[in-house]
Amino acid sequence: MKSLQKESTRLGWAAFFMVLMAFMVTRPMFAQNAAPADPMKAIVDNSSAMRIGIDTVWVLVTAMLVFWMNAGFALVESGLCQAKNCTNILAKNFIVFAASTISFWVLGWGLMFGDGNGFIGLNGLWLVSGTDNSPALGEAYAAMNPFSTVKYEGVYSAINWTPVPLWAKFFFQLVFAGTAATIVSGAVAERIKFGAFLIFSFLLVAFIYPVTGHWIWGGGFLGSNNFRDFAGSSVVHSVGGWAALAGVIALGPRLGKYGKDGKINAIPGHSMTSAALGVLVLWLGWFGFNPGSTMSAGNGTAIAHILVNTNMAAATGALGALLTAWILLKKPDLSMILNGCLAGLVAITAPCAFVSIGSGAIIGLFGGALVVLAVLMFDRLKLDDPVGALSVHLVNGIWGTLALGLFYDNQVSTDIAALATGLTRSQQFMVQLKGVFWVGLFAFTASMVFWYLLKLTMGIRVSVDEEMEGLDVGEHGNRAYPDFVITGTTTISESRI
Amino acid sequence: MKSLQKESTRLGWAAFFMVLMAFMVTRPMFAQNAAPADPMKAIVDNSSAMRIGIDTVWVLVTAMLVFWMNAGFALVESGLCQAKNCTNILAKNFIVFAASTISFWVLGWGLMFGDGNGFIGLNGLWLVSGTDNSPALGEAYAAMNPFSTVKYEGVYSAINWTPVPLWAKFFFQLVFAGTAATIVSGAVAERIKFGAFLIFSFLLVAFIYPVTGHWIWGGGFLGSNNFRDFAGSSVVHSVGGWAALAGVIALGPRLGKYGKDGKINAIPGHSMTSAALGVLVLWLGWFGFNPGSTMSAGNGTAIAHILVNTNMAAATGALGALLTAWILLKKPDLSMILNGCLAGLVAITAPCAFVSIGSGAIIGLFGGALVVLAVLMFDRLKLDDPVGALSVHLVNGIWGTLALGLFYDNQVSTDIAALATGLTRSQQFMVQLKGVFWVGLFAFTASMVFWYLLKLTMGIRVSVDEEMEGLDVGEHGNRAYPDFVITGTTTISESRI
Amino acid sequence: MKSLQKESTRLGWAAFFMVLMAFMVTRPMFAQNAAPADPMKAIVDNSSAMRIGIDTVWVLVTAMLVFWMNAGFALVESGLCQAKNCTNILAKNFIVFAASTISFWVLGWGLMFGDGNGFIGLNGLWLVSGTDNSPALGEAYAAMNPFSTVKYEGVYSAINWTPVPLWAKFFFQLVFAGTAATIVSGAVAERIKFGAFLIFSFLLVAFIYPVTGHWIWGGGFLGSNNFRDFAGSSVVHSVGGWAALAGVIALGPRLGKYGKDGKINAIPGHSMTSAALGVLVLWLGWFGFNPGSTMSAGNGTAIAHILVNTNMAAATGALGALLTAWILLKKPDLSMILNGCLAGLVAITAPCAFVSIGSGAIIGLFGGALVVLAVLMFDRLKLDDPVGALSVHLVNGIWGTLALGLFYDNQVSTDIAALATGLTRSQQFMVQLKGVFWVGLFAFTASMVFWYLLKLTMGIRVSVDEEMEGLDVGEHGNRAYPDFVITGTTTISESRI
Amino acid sequence: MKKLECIVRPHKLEEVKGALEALGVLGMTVSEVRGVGRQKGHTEHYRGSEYTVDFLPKVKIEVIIPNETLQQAVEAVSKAAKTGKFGDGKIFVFSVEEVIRIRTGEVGAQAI
Amino acid sequence: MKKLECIVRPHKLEEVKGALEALGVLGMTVSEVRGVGRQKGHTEHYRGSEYTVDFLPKVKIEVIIPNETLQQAVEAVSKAAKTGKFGDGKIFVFSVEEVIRIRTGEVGAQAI
Amino acid sequence: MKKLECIVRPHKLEEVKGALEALGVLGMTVSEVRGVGRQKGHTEHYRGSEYTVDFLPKVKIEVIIPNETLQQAVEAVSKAAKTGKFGDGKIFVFSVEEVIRIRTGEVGAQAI
Ligand SMILES: Nc1ncnc2c1ncn2[C@@H]1O[C@H](COP(=O)(O)OP(=O)(O)O)[C@@H](O)[C@H]1O
Ligand SMILES: Nc1ncnc2c1ncn2[C@@H]1O[C@H](COP(=O)(O)OP(=O)(O)O)[C@@H](O)[C@H]1O
Ligand SMILES: Nc1ncnc2c1ncn2[C@@H]1O[C@H](COP(=O)(O)OP(=O)(O)O)[C@@H](O)[C@H]1O
Repeated sequence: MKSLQKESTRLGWAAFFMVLMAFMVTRPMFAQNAAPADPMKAIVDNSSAMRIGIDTVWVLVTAMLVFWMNAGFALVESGLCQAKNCTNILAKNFIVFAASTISFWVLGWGLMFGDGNGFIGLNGLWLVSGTDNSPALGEAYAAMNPFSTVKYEGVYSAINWTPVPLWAKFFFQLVFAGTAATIVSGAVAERIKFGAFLIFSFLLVAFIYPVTGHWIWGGGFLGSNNFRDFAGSSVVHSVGGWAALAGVIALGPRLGKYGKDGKINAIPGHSMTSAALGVLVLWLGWFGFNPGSTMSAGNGTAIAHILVNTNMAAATGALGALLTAWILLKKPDLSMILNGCLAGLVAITAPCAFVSIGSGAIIGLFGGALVVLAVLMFDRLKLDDPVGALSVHLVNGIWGTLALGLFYDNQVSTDIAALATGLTRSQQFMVQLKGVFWVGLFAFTASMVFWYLLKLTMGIRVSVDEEMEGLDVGEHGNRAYPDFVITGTTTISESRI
Repeated sequence: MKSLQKESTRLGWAAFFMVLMAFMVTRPMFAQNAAPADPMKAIVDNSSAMRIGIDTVWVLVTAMLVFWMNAGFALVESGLCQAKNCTNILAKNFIVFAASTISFWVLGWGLMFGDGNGFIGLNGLWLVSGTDNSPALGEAYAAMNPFSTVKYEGVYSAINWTPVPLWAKFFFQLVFAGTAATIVSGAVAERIKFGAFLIFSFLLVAFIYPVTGHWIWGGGFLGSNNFRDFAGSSVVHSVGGWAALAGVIALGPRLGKYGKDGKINAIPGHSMTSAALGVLVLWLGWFGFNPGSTMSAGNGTAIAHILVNTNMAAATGALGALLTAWILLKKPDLSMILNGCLAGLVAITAPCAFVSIGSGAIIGLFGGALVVLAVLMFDRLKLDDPVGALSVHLVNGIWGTLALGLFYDNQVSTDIAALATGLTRSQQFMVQLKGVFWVGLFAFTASMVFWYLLKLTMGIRVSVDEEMEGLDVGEHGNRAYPDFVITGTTTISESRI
Repeated sequence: MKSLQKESTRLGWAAFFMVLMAFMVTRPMFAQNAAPADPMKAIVDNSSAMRIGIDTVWVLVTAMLVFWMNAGFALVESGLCQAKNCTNILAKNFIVFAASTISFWVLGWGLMFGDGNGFIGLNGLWLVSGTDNSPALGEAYAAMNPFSTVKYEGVYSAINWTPVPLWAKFFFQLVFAGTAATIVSGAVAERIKFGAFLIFSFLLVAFIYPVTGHWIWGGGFLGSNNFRDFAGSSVVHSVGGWAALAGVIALGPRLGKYGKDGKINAIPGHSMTSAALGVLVLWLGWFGFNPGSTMSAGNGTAIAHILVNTNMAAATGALGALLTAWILLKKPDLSMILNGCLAGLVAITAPCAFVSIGSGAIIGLFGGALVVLAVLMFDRLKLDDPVGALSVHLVNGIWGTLALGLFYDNQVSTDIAALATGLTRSQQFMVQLKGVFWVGLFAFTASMVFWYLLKLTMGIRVSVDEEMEGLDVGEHGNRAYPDFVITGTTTISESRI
Repeated sequence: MKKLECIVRPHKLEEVKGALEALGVLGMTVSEVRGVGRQKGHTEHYRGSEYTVDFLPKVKIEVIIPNETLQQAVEAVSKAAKTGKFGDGKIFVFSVEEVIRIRTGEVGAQAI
Repeated sequence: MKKLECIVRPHKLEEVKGALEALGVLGMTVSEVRGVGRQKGHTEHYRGSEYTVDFLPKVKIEVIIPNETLQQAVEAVSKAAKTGKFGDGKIFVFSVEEVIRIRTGEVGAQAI
Repeated sequence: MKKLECIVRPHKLEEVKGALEALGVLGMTVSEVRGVGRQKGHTEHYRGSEYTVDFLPKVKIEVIIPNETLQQAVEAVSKAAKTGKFGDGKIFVFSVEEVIRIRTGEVGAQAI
């Protein structure tokens, strides 16, 4: 029985894997007296496995935090919209990550990270099926080291600098792609057809996002020309923002948002609890977004610096918006404080590893002020964005990308990002500006094309009646809060239209 | 003063422990010139401590994520029930983990992991007080390695394959036990007495869960006979599901759910915000549930594979339910999409380390479709399950356990789970089928006995008046939302009863 | 093209840093055949980097969990207050961490951890700009080891026992400081001016918190005299509690809370969903709070013990309050169960690394009972604390600090905290008692001074009309739930005043 | 024409509606109200303070009917809403001077 | 004095208010109600069970006016609230015996 | 019998209730309404757009009383609800044709 049990032990519970690993790793240690062939090699292998183990834990945990941002976006966006559209927004934000998963798996990843030309990836295109020799132990690791002369055997060489397993790389990149898609959701809320949004999300993650992603992170022409974007102010946020802007234009404003007389009507969000909780989720998620983009724990220095910079910009962003709103709008509007925090976070995303903590504080502060002005501006332009996605992601995505140039610090860039360009601030700024231009041109144009194709084929906007009654019933047959008495003001007054 | 301060330094802040550890670990390094007795041994010890350190961090962080699932269950279940019962459901879901903690500490752990026979654990039964030589450093670690000849000195040998400290093992297993208990809560919601639920939870975690757990993970007869369940489709979800099914039968349906005329009445949940946020929490938590079940970070390969499989099945589960609901019910019901995501997650829980990513996608997709059909079926059977717990956990727990056989991949099972059986798919399927049978037989029967004992003694169902008025006031004297005007429809119409 | 791509690879994606690190670390491994100067040194350096890497990951992840507690406090506090003040509470809880970030960066950190005298820090006071040789690799690490003779070159010697980078230390300490500030928010809710609260928060984190913090954790006179507080029952919770008590006294009770006739009126919280979710968030966050206070993963033993102790006290705290409320108040009030859980957590915060798991269970149980009695008591004393912050943080902060003495276990203190004092329980109790006294004296007095200064200058309480109408509109111009019909009872009846 | 204001228990709403529809009454208007009366409120606890909830949830059904249906309607509602326990509610009858159907502009009994 | 009870579509509230204000009516009282009538409710799905929502959201506007404004007011409301589709709602007219303004104690038409 | 519809400030609800109970009135029905009137609404901001909240929260208390209590009741409510500032509200008095107590079937003053 005892032996059966020993046997069952190994079988019964899953991580027998670990035992094997441990065995492989630790055997030489305990076999010391058994005179191992090369104790030194055993120790080195052991170390390599641990190094990759630590790095994978870091990459996966931070990726989970970024995944968690889906909850943040769902809450912020639904909270800042009306109760009658809440189910619809939640459904959109929920399904968008599922769609992104399929889309990025099937094609997006290959297009972004596959070896190819300066514009798109061409190898290992479908289903992440290309060769990659990660997780890299021993010699294979050396092969992934650019200083090494050992040849890397794989088709995703643009991301071979991190030793973590291929699926860890995939998941980390997937959650970023999902973020870009989810940004669109808020800007087009309260009027878009569920089906149309779903299809656009598939297209965005399969085509648009990976292409500009390839330019910057996948070995393309921007990254090779000194353009820098640490964790995606441009790659993720601006791209999402441009796609959202195209959607806002294609859809037009919500009924009643801009009165016949040109008046801008407020359509208050239905739950500040949702909105505030959502932003706290996002703030937390960003601690995965930026520090995780090292894709290695290293010796802790870089991740700690990046984390503090991220937090600093979030704090000053919130305070910047608080002050701006207090002065301009007389009272500190909570939704503006929340947007300000996100603005700071978006803005620091590109430069977090290239600038000092003090600069981070300034970048965030400015971002917070900017977001309030941008919200006012978009409303003046009659671009109806219920949740402020354009002001947060597009405007501050650009601001962050440029701020990297304005506050560029060669010492930090060497120590923390290890991607120093050696340029002066004004030179770096010009490089960044060009990158902003190319990314914007492609992302906006491509999105516009997709939106109009959808508009012409299936239609992208719900009927007037459905919009007035709320998309929850129209699109899903569900209501978000059937037990509560909802005021009639959530139904748009026709006099406003 | 200076010395006082040096002194106070060590005392003032807590982790002096770390210094000691660091000392032990690093001393030989810096003492090199001081000619240490055996520098090699020092390095090996150092490595062992780090290996266990990494693994413990991984185990604890993933366990925290599983703990976090309590929030997910609380939100999903309360969101899918009526506002008038919300406090009660929150209270149940909150207290159930506290109860599980005590229950699993006092007896459950020992029964599950104590050395014993093929059916129950017998050693170290009470209060986790048995010997265990974890965390295993140096020789002791070798002792926990099944390939080693050094003898393991302890009474929890079924879980000696992971080197992490005993309390880390305990906590990780505890959060799983808590999950099983929390599953019941949703199915019996809106009519069960608070006290009866509390006592059943104690019993479930003290007796029922650990017994089948012992069979599969604790050295019992199922695990030793090639039955495989990586992270608990059967051990956790089916067992919770069977206990829930017994509860649903013992309680009967909610008033008004099934009309006199046989009509199935909809009783909509009161907050889609809660429900959607809850499922996002659970999705995140599952990244602890499955990848954490390696109980070691290893070299990252296994945890990355498992994580991606988990996410893939969640995504295809959501999409599967979306499509099924869209076709069958005409509109994409959000609550079904949410259930579909959970279905995919439950389904992939057993096979995540035994099947390829492509198979994971199919398993999830099918689970998502299945859950919609199961919800419809249980309603036809007049088994009233307000939140779909049976469809999600029981049906998909079984589906996942069987899918492991249907999609069994020996290569993946070797590389990722390291628990390959070498069987063919059809052989493995038959083994799984038998396991499903035994687990179901025991868990359902034992639960039924407990429910009826409670029914006969203290009663398990609240009075009709209390059910109509809502359990919040009846059981707790609190209302969940006293400031909001609640519609009368949350009070069941008598005409329906 | 190929070479361009190789080039772009390194540039395109950010963590080139990692490559460098990896290079530094791994080079000696692969250069073996190239006869490295000293392979042993390479391995040791490699190990040091990994050790610090693991520890930094642990410190940052646990710090993120503590950051996440901001969401918990926001939810608990807003949930236990009225709908008409919800935006205001969310805004306060949101901005308080932003304010703390600035405040602790500019001055708080230096005052707390700068080398100085027994009362305050004096070096490296401003902007965390003092020297520190962390992250400590190789020799520098030895220098941070108190047993080493190598001299530590820095000004934050009180926290030089952990090898993690300075910014990681800063962030971990910052989230603790933020917690202290957020405690105040709940107690003063529903009547305080937004601006006054904001300024008080700045002052608390810049002055009051760091001073007592210095006494205990920063090399000051309490820590050097055997006073022990592992993770801050006193440093964080009591200090927050004293500041809150001063605020409650300075403000007076909410209108209508205590009737003219001396009757204590209930003012129910507006969302049990928020409150329950909030406490689950806090419970999770505490797994960062206590186990993270090791500031090192070590070999896993300490963090696992502390985690289980933390969870145990949370569970018994919830059960203790459940039973007490059930007996005293006839029904198990959910808000009391929630407070009970928090009480257990606060109580175990100081002793978690100094007492056995069994003691932890008792400490929590007692804390849970205590909190119910304390809530009743404060109401009898007409100290109006809408959310129970005084009962949770102040009363249980004191109880936890004293419990460390009552249940002191020298073995656990050596193995887990590594901060054994060698005193008997009654001796340790007396030491703790004195600490409680000094901390209370300073924190309460200083807070009182600040509150009265604010009261005399800008005023701290909103007008009667604003309080009746709700602070959401008065302070922010926003309402939290504009789409829902809110009952008139949320507006205080004048007859009660 | 008469207006009936029926204050009934919330869970009786569908039965009352059914009873009225059985009489051929096609329209009615419902709202959530809170009532005080002989039915005692209950005492709830919140954090140790007892408080009485005097205002109990009721549903108000407003229905305009032609004079001739009055008796029947009152009986139908009474029957459907009755449980025999305190708090069953009341029916108040008012006289309506005019009814206008907005859609068509019809007035009087036509418009009901 | 007369009381108008106007049951209208929620999104017509502001227009009706505007129309009344244009007549010089300064005050009114509004509440959320749910209406049954010729306008068919819609069928919603929840987890596979179909259910009909008969009670559609409407807004009730109560306004007291002097006798002489009655005709105008009815017309104004009718015009503002009309879409021509089922469910536009009704106006019910009642006679008011007395009106008291609490602030001043004024009574009658003065107090409106 | 008379019906009083009292539109008052929400925070006056309990006082008005107390005043009526002091007169021996046992029952009443309350609902949440929103009122427009001489009391100016306030301007709120949301994301930079100003919007006026005209509809201010009020409570409507409906109470049926015997004819003879009318004067007293009006005075009691007026006194309890008065603050002297704009927005104190109104009392509207209607005549009730019949009252039926559903529980017992009693009618008329008996049933109140
Ligand atoms: N005088 C009244 N005026 C207005 N509404 C009343 C009056 N009396 C009772 N009601 C309404 O009728 C409901 C039931 O009355 P109650 O006295 O509790 O029971 P019963 O009708 O069985 O005597 C109350 O909750 C209240 O809404
Ligand atoms: N007899 C009635 N008594 C009270 N309210 C009514 C009555 N008939 C209709 N209503 C109200 O008027 C609304 C509109 O009526 P409906 O019959 O749907 O459309 P229409 O007014 O266009 O004929 C209903 O939703 C209901 O609130
Ligand atoms: N003509 C009216 N018809 C119906 N309700 C009215 C009318 N005038 C006022 N009210 C109600 O009375 C409330 C108070 O009226 P208002 O004119 O603001 O103050 P006051 O009563 O002090 O003159 C309003 O908010 C509204 O609910």
